[in-house]
Amino acid sequence: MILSAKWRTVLTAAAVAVFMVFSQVCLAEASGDNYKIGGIFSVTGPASFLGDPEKKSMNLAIEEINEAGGVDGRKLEAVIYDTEGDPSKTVTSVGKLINKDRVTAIIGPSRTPTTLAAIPRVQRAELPFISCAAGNKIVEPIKPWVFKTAQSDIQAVASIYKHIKQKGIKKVGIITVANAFGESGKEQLQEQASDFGIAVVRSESFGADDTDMTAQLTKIRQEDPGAIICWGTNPGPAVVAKNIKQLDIKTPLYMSHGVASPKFIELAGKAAEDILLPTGKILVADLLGEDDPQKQVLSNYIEAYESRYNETVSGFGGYAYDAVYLLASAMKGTGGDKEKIRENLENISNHPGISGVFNFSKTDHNGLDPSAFVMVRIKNGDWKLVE
Amino acid sequence: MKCYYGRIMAVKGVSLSVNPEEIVCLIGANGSGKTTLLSAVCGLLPDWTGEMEFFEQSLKGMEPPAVVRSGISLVPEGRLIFPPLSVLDNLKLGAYTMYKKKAADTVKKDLEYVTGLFPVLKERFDQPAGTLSGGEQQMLAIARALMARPKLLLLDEPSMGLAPMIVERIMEVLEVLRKRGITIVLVEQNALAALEVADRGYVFETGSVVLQGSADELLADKDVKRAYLGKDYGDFYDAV
Amino acid sequence: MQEILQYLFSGITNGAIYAVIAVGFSMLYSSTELINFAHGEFVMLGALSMVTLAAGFGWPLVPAFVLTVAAVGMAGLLFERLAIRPVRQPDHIVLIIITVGASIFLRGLGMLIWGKDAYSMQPFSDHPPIDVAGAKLLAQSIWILVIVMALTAGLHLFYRRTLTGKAMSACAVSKKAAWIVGIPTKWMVLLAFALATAMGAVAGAIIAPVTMSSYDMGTVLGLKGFCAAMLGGLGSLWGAILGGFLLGILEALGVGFVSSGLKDATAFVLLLLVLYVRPQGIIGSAEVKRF
Amino acid sequence: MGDRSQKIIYAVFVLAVILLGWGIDNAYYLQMLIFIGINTLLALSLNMLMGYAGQISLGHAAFYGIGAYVTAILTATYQVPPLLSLPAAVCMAMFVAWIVGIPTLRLSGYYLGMGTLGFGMIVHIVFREWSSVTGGASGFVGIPPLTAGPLTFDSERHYFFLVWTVVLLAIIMCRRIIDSRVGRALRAIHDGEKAAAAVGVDTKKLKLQVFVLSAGMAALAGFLYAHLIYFISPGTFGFVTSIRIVTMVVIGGMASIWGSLFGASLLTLLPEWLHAFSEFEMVVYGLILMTVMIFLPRGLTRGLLDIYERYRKNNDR
Amino acid sequence: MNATAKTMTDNAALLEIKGVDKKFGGVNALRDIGFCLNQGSITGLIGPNGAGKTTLFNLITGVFPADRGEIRFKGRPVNRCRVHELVRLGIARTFQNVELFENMTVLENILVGLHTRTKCGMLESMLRFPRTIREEKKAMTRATELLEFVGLQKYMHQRSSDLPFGWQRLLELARALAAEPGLLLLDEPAAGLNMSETRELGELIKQIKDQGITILLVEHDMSLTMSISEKIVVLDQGKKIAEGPPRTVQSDETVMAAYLGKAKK
Repeated sequence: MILSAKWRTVLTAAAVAVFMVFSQVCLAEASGDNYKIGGIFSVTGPASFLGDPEKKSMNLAIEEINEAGGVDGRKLEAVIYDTEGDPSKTVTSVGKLINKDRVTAIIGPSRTPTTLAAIPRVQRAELPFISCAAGNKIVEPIKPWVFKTAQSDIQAVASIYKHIKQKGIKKVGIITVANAFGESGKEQLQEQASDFGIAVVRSESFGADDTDMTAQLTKIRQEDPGAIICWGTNPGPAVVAKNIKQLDIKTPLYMSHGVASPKFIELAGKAAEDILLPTGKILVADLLGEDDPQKQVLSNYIEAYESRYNETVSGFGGYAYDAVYLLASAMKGTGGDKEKIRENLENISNHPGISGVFNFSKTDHNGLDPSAFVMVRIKNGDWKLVE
Repeated sequence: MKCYYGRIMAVKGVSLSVNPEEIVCLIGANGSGKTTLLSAVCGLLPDWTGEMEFFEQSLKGMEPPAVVRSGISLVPEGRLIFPPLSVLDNLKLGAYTMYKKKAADTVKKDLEYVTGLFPVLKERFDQPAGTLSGGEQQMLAIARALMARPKLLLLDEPSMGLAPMIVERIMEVLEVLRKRGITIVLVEQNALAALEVADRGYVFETGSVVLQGSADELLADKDVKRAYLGKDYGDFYDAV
Repeated sequence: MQEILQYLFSGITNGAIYAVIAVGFSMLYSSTELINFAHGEFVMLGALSMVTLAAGFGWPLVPAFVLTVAAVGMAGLLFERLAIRPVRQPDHIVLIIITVGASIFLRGLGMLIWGKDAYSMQPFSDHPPIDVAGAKLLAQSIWILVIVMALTAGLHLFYRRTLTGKAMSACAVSKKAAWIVGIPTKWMVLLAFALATAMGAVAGAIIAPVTMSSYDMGTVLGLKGFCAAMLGGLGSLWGAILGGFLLGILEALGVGFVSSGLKDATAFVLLLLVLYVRPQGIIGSAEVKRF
Repeated sequence: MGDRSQKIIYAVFVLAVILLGWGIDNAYYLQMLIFIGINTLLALSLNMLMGYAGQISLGHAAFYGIGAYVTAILTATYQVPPLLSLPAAVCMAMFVAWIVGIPTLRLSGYYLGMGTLGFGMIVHIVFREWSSVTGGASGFVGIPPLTAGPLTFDSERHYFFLVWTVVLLAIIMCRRIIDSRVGRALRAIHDGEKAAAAVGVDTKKLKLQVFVLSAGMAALAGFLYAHLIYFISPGTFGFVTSIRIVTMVVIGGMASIWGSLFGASLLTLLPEWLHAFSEFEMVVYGLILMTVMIFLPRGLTRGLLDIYERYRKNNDR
Repeated sequence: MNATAKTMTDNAALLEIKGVDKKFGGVNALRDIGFCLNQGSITGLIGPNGAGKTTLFNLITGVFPADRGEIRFKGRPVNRCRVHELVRLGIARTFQNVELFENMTVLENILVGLHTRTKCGMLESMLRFPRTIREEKKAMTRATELLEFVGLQKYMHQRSSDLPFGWQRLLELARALAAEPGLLLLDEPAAGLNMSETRELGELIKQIKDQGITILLVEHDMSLTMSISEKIVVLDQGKKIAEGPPRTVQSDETVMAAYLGKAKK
């Protein structure tokens, strides 16, 4: 009795396991004549504000390219998976893209940790990989197959410090979110401070889900800094902005490019007034002069995105949009040869994109300079360019 | 009018009946099935077979709230009062079913009546019930059961752990209650005290009734002692 | 001095919220001995419903608040009927997994209804922050405190003065004894669920103006509330209130005097200490239960 | 008892592993199987504690994380060969478990759950905040692939065999423990701590021992995870993971070794399948979890067997 | 009556209890209890409900310590010993409500009972040394012997919870014997058994005694207690009210009063 009961347990388990594996095998599709491009974004989870517009923008860019005849007459096809912002999920998704879908290149992920988790795999598979995450660790040191389109914290911090220096402020307090984005910002803020003759007098952090930051801000206020820099992504910084108004702190508040979206103004409401932040030009596209090299690309993208998805464009989708166009132009004439695509990518120069004008090289896989950022000030619930 | 308890498997096919306005006591050593029987009557034990009728209404499948509504209250073994609540609240909760019957006025009267029976309780109305002495707690438990205006009151070991004086007092109250028309079933280990107030008695041994009769008969019967203290030394194996 | 006061204000505001959430945990625990890991999600439902009704539909505050609390209470009721009562083997671990499943389900539901974005809403009143010796006290904080206190007083009265409240505490003391005197314990459990989740909804509704509400806000709040309930002593109303405030204030002081990165660690180290030294919590006296 | 049948089961298992390992060419499936293996180890480790000894832990991801971080720091920062970092990682986790276990295991029920949960949170915060050593919230980069002498486990296939060999060994070990004097005492504690003490089982010591053992196994899983992904970040070892491990054990079936395997497989693959539901994924996942627990509270393995049994009985009639 | 106890002390006392007090939240559960158990004897411990028998049982088996007084086992004070240490020393018990390991087989229950008489630790079991296998074999033989003794060898591989109640009792008894105790405490072993089962149990207890194991018996079934005990100790409301051979105790006035209540009229 006992023996057979045990046997049945094992057999049931084994049968189910085998079934599960093979049901997956059978689902594998044959690849057609199209170029398959993999996309991995954190469509759900805490970083969904990045992943969701990125996914939509990638689809948009691919549709546009296909409408225009594709790459060398071959259509592009997007295969997109959700990482949920989780490194293990990213690794499986990358594995799936490389081995099951056999894609030509991969775009994404949205966050730095997931990108770092994906890198060893794509390096080994020798596959062009364009990340949409901000962290500088991604392209520093240079890895042959890894590129990224999002502006780095380096440039964002540089823009902020340049502005602070102009104002003659010497002391800053910083408050950063306790995750990869905030930490990388914190590192850059502390590293670059001395270059601009600025001292970071107090560095605080807050949890991504915290409901109140007055304690941290009180602590910063004690040091009486000339400016407060907050580094985080929605919704935390909106709470910081509110708390600062409530504590009646008059110090100028700088935010990172992580909140460069209309959502931030909506969340922070009146508290958003007078906040300064660096952003890609997308937020202020209509304020740009006609001579700006990005003007055309930007207005096309915004119009297409808003009419296609019926929602306001976010500052983040552009990373994926740029990545698709960069990839498409690098793929021209390669016939899908990955090494050639990689070389072409490295040789791209003066490519006007959403996030800036890209100039890739052997030593620069981000291809952007500080001019990719403009400083904006929030006035009456809208963005104003700061000269 | 009669109430019957039918056969109950858990206690090995016991049948007994209780007539209105009498005090019946169930005596016997521990583990002889008395408490199990009471639990079954109150609906605490769902697993019994047989029949139980109360005023010709079957108690089958009834849960305790329904049993209480139909007029049977239990004073459980170990009293089971609510120690953190005040004495008054304990009593009011005893009248929970009365409140639900929208009989709030009668509750007030009942409250006076039971505190008349046990004047100690009135003095301690606002104290947490847990601070009462054992005897007072027992009185509270009885008073609480009375608040539901039962026609049949079941008491499980009301004398356990109490001084003889208090046991006497409680037994007196039972007699008063009987005169008020309440039928009482008393489960007791303290056989002599119980038989003194009871009209009839059943002697339990290991789950079945071994003796029954009027209280006086039982008091006189030597076998009652046997049920507690066993046969004489040595008889046991001789019988095998 | 001014800083300490400011930390205190911040701590009290957060603490009040933890307290309300903890009360929900405690209330349910005392009636059912169940820890509802989906409680934080009911807080989320409360916050997002409040935002939608008040900011989205532009309802006046009072009806929005009432409807939010009532609706979430109803959800709690449904939860008990559909997911808890049918359980065949009400083992604690099984119930925990069910509530974990419910929390994932509710979070998913929240995401479907409200999307992934965060929402904010105006404070209940547009009063500027009050200056107390240089420290700023938010008008909303006062609202929160007042509501929490009113709620506590209300609950206290409910448990002490009404028959149903007393019956509920009786159930908490001993289900068997309550059953014997004719209290329908199943209804009491249902009521406890509805009340506890309504408590969660209140917490959500009052914090919606101070913070940003999104579908995934519940997990952390739920954990903190659980922590607070444990600190004070599971199953005790005043313990939950005390635990909540204690946790909030210590967190704020932890940020002020230790490090903001270790803020959450402060809470959990404290929790471990309390568990080791006095596992029944600061106020709780109930025997430590096992699975 | 059942010694021969056990050998047959193991043989079938080995055969299945070999067949799958050689038969599957697609690295993605191998990867899924590797994850299943790692999760099986985790589920197994918690099952020893929760299913057999009856002690709940809501902070098991901490030990998983300690295993991963210790090997990451040793191999990447200090260039220690992985063969040496393995015992270090496992011992470290066991040591921490020992220290934490002494006061924590005195608790029971929700208090034990809360205690382990708090411990897990603290460890998670340490991973996040101690950035000079752990790389902080951005994670730890540059963990080398696993090498042992001439062997290098840098392909999916190699890693698959490695992980499943470890799983097989772990299963055999656990099986042996359960069928031994110690295992019987453990199960006795689960069935009734009072009675177990009354037959002379030192319940405190034994609970601590199994807690330490369980921590070691979780650390082993962490070690394998770190060298598989080459990158770790605190998020992987948080509260959500702890709960997921508990779920694997309960869904698979408590006190069932093959149930652990089954639960781990299901919970690893389920999200993959649920991708089809996209937006509804979470809702469906939550619903499945609830439904299984409501209707099959003894877990899927036992539950399905029960249903099969009932079906057979009905047909016999 | 107390004097009679002393005169009976022919053999060496295996267990001595002297002046033991225990309070629970202000209530005196036990007051100044003292008696001896002689090597190789059967002693009955009786008393009405709430007399403190269970408390005394728990004190002897180390569930909680006494507030005052001394308990000596084989001449050695065991007041502060923990439960499992006492088992190792040789005090085994059964439970009133039968506490078997329900999810384990009959055989496994006995094997757990052998816990103190076997040694293998976790590591050894994992690696399965030859010694482990030898020990396991020995344990198996011993367990089979014990099952034969109580007549359950046929049901070795059944789940213990599937056994009828009477057999569960026997199994629990066998499990306690597996610890090779010097003193065996039986908490209401006849509760829930029918007449013939009780008789068989009585025989079995006598056989156990004949193996030289001392027995302390708490039992409500007086027929059983009176027929097999050599000495009876009677407790009432936390105090010892009588001690002596069954016949003496049965006719003792105080005992009668404690059981049947005092006559009022």
